[in-house]
Amino acid sequence: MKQERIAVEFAGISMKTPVMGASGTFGFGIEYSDFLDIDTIGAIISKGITPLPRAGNDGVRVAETPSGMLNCIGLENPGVDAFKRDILPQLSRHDTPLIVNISAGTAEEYGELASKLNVDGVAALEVNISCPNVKEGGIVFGTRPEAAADVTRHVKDASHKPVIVKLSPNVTDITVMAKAVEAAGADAISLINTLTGMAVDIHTWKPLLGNITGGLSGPAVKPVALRMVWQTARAVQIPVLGVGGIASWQDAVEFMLAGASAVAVGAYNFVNPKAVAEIAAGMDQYCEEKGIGHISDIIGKIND
Amino acid sequence: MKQERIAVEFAGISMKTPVMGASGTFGFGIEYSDFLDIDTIGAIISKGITPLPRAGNDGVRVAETPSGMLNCIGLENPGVDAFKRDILPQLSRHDTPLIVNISAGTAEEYGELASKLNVDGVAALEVNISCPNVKEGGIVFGTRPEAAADVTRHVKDASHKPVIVKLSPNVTDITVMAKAVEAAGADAISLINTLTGMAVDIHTWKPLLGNITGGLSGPAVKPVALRMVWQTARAVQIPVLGVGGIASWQDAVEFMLAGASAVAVGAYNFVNPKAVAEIAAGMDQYCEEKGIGHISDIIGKIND
Amino acid sequence: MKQFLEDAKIVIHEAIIPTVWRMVFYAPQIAGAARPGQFVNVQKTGGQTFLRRPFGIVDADTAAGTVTIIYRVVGVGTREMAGMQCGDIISVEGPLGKGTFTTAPGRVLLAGGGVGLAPLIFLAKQLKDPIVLVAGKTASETFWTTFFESYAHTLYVTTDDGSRGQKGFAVQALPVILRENQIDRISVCGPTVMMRTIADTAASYGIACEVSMEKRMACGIGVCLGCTFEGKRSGKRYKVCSDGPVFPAREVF
Amino acid sequence: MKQFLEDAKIVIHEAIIPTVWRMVFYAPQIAGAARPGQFVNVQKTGGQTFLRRPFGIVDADTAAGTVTIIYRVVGVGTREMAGMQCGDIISVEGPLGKGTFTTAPGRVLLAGGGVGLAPLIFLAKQLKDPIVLVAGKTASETFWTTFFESYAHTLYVTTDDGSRGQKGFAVQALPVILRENQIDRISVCGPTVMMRTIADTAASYGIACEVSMEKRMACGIGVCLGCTFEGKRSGKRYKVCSDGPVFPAREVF
Ligand SMILES: Cc1cc2nc3c(=O)[nH]c(=O)nc-3n(C[C@H](O)[C@H](O)[C@H](O)COP(=O)(O)OP(=O)(O)OC[C@H]3O[C@@H](n4cnc5c(N)ncnc54)[C@H](O)[C@@H]3O)c2cc1C
Ligand SMILES: Cc1cc2nc3c(=O)[nH]c(=O)nc-3n(C[C@H](O)[C@H](O)[C@H](O)COP(=O)(O)OP(=O)(O)OC[C@H]3O[C@@H](n4cnc5c(N)ncnc54)[C@H](O)[C@@H]3O)c2cc1C
Ligand SMILES: Cc1cc2nc3c(=O)[nH]c(=O)nc-3n(C[C@H](O)[C@H](O)[C@H](O)COP(=O)(O)O)c2cc1C
Ligand SMILES: Cc1cc2nc3c(=O)[nH]c(=O)nc-3n(C[C@H](O)[C@H](O)[C@H](O)COP(=O)(O)O)c2cc1C
Ligand code: FES
Ligand code: FES
Repeated sequence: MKQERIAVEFAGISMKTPVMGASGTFGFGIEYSDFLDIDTIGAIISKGITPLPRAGNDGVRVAETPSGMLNCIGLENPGVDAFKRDILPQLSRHDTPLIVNISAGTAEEYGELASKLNVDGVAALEVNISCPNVKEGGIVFGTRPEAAADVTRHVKDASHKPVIVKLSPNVTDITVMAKAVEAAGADAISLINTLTGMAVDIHTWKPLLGNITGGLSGPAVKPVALRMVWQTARAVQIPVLGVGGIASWQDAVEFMLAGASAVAVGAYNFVNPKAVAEIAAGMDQYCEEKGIGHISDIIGKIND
Repeated sequence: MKQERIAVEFAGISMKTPVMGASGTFGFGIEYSDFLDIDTIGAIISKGITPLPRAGNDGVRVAETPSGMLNCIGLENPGVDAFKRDILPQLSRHDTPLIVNISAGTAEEYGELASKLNVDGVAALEVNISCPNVKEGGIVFGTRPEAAADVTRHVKDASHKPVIVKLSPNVTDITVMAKAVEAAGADAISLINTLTGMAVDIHTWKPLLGNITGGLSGPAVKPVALRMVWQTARAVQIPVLGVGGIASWQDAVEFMLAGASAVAVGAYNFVNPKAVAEIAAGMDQYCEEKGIGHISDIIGKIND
Repeated sequence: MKQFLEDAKIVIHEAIIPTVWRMVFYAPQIAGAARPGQFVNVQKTGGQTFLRRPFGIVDADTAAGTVTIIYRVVGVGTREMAGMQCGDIISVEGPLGKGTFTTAPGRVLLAGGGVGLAPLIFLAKQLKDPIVLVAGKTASETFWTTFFESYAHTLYVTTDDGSRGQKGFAVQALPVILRENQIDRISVCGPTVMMRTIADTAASYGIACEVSMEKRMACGIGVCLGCTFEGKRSGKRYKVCSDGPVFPAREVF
Repeated sequence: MKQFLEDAKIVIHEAIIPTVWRMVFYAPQIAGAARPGQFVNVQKTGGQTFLRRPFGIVDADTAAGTVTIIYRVVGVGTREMAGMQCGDIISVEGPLGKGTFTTAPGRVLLAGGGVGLAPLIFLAKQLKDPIVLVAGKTASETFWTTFFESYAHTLYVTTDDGSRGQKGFAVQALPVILRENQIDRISVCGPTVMMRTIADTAASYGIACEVSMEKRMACGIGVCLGCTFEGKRSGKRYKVCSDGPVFPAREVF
């Protein structure tokens, strides 16, 4: 593998490959160290971190769906202080950028959380304004352009790190949201988070998930994610991180052609824990075979 | 099969089963007559009919996706006059309700189209305000509550038939749309139409579909459809026709528990042309085994 | 023309060359109804595909109740099929297509390239002494001749690289074939460019020509409108799957 | 505790009773590392499931490089598995779980019901003369005893309907077992109600008890947080897949 051919800079962060582990599906990276060399991947995007510890939702939290899955974890996490104290030091041995995914209840709290993460070992922030599985905040920030812009501004003001804002696909027009957070100063956009879905147990007549609804992800949603990345990439100037249903290097190439500057793999990590590394290797091979000098040369090159 | 156990009335139309063939996937019903007895199914929902003939979109129109498919047919149809002249007479031999799916460019045209369909042989209208594959109208009507209400009013004023309004899932809040068309007089709501998606050919660097984007349907979208049916059924008083990814009687039962008063099968007809009949039979069997007196007894009975 | 859905047991499954397979399955209703030019829509149930896959009928043995297809492995569905074993069950819908090949008497030229030759085998069997033109990129892609040997009056072969038969494209063999034989009608199935060039030549000679079309399909039975096109002469909208797949060349090119 | 991903060839696959299957596959790295209580996450590639499916390790033969699981056919994934043949390849991730059964010396009671007995077989093999309690609904569900015969000091059986062994639930057999044996420790795996009642009884007798938990899982390696719960005593958040699946009973009930 000619690493330099697929090394990229995304939102100012240098990465060895354009393939990252998506938030909530990649732990803090170290969990995968038996399956791949985490020093050779693009970046680790952490599970969503909140100002205070959260226990998450009760009841069943994951369910399989055709070519995908639903989850309603509800942002279980130890809170930012425990994260900095217990987890961050473990990661400092690694030479791979850590992007911390953050969520909070108000724009002010987002800002305070961001300022607590102005520390070594944090390469960037991914601002989750789109978690469908928590009651407070999530929906409003993720679906109202003014609220999204407000959160973005608070984080930008508080943070010394590049700020990636993660958008929800559960909106009528993704470009409205994208332009709002761009105008508010976001350094990059990532999308998509999960589509809100549901499942019913026909034996018990109860919702299958403890939280009734959950977030749909996996290959099932790829066509929707790809369309939104394509729409967004042509609507904004800042780079786009493509997420949603990626399960092969071919999928990753589709996202980059559609306009993504880098990609992240989510639910498919559960199926193939080596996916993040194997997809990068496949992209490198694709460059080789197609005579592409650098993977960045294909970004947005869809001939539409 | 104890037909009476699963016979339903939907939007004032008597049906032998709660399972219909969805618009654009069931032709005019007769195409399936080698595979099932179309006199025994719930209803036939026709391909979208427009005021004038339409040739539809150029290029590739269908593509497979994980557990689903994309289409960008673009409402190819012979126009309402040819429909009445050439197709409707062929269907009159059958004893199954025909619901005519209609699309037009303006609210006024929707009204005119509806008035042309005040004829024998048409059991109801399904108003498609949500086709993602045509430029004019579609998007605006399907995503703006006032525009959707306006179309609904025009159709209601012009039509003597029950009016079912079909909603797009590509919106932030489906209940806003549902309430708007209910207030405007809709007799029922059907959902979901397709989610807008896309695919890229990584060899040619071109969009796979002639129209670049297309509508995603099939089992992949079922969790989203089910969630929207559940949200809508509790937001409005009028009955809901559940559509989206149904491929088994279990799926159909999930939709009814979530609040659908009847269901329609779309893309899965292409996989199993007997699906509409087999799913109804499975629901009947479910009633038998569960000791459910009538299928309607389960509508909205989800224990959430 | 009745259509059926059968769970068919695979009785023969062999690689002709590593990328092209021949599958024979027991589907007596489809076998009994099939006509040259028609196709089947198949699916390995429980596999990774969602839609069925269309393949031309290569043979239908009414007595044995079997149907034969020949397919090239190109993607996920055909790869999955190639992994199936004799005795496995494949779901088959067919015979599909009302636009079939003409089987009326006459001296007919069958011209095909690649897997386009598959449906012509069934047609050859039902005609008297057809002339057959097998076109391929290279010699190893002309194994098709073995399937025509017992039916063809004369067999012509062209290869792009000249490794077997006449060097060049199928259309370049036409002048010779038309000189050496009294051709009443041409039936073509192959890549679009081949069909178009042969159709043009046929037109210039005033010979009737029919072509078998291929388009991406979702339903295969005329309901999804995924496969339509506008007839060049009539302006009529056709569905490849149900009005075709065989059409008069002048409606297509 | 290293984890591996192996494409494992199935070497034995048999139905013990029509709904319960035993599968042995060649996965030498996993076999070499496996400890009682751990599980594997398997998938038939190219099938209809998206997520992997977790199954307790029933045996790991380091010399032969094989791992055994016993599974009940309950849904789409296990149905798909039951259709696999010897020689087929199954993708296996494991051994998973850092919370394993205690194998320290002592007189241990292993109590299990249904497929919960599967991981106890591996534990029985590594203990000296364990006492084993097999609980089932009815006699035909107590075939598990054959797997314990060569390891168990004494085998007790209960069935809900009394068709074999003592009539009643597992917990009802405890007083007798505890009277007849000097039990130091209890390891339980089975339905929640069984685990809870046994844990309660163990507590009342002051006997240490550990339980093997089951929760819906997506990742199996501690990253998705689909399987967490709050420890009853410690208030600590645990992941069943990576902190367990075996926990001290007092943290669970
Ligand atoms: C009427 C008809 C008859 C055919 N007869 C034969 C035959 O006898 N032998 C043979 O080898 N092939 C034949 N084909 C082409 C064959 O259907 C495709 O090669 C096959 O569907 C590819 O499936 P896949 O999953 O391997 O490829 P993928 O590329 O993974 O398929 C993805 C999707 O695209 C569609 N698709 C891909 N290639 C084609 C194509 N060339 N034409 C139409 N749809 C395509 C598939 O059906 C599927 O929906 C025929 C096609 C049509 C329309
Ligand atoms: C740590 C652990 C060890 C297990 N060991 C065994 C064993 O040794 N033998 C055995 O027969 N079973 C065992 N199970 C249960 C086994 O995983 C399920 O029966 C199996 O996943 C069902 O898959 P399915 O596709 O057939 O069912 P479906 O109902 O179609 O599966 C749908 C989804 O629900 C999940 N699911 C369904 N039932 C269960 C369940 N009981 N527990 C957890 N997830 C479930 C599936 O994994 C899948 O994600 C174990 C479960 C866990 C968590
Ligand atoms: C179990 C699970 C947990 C997730 N947790 C988070 C989270 O904490 N923060 C976040 O921004 N996204 C979260 N996501 C969303 C993913 O990062 C990703 O955007 C989404 O799953 C789509 O990608 P995929 O289809 O590849 O999974 C989670 C997804 C899953 C499946
Ligand atoms: C090929 C195709 C054509 C369709 N055409 C129409 C149409 O003309 N009018 C309409 O309202 N919906 C149309 N639909 C949408 C379906 O009726 C249905 O709402 C959608 O496909 C979701 O259901 P499914 O997942 O079961 O396919 C079409 C869907 C497909 C796949
Ligand atoms: S493939 Fe559906 S109409 Fe031809
Ligand atoms: S299953 Fe993912 S954390 Fe346990």
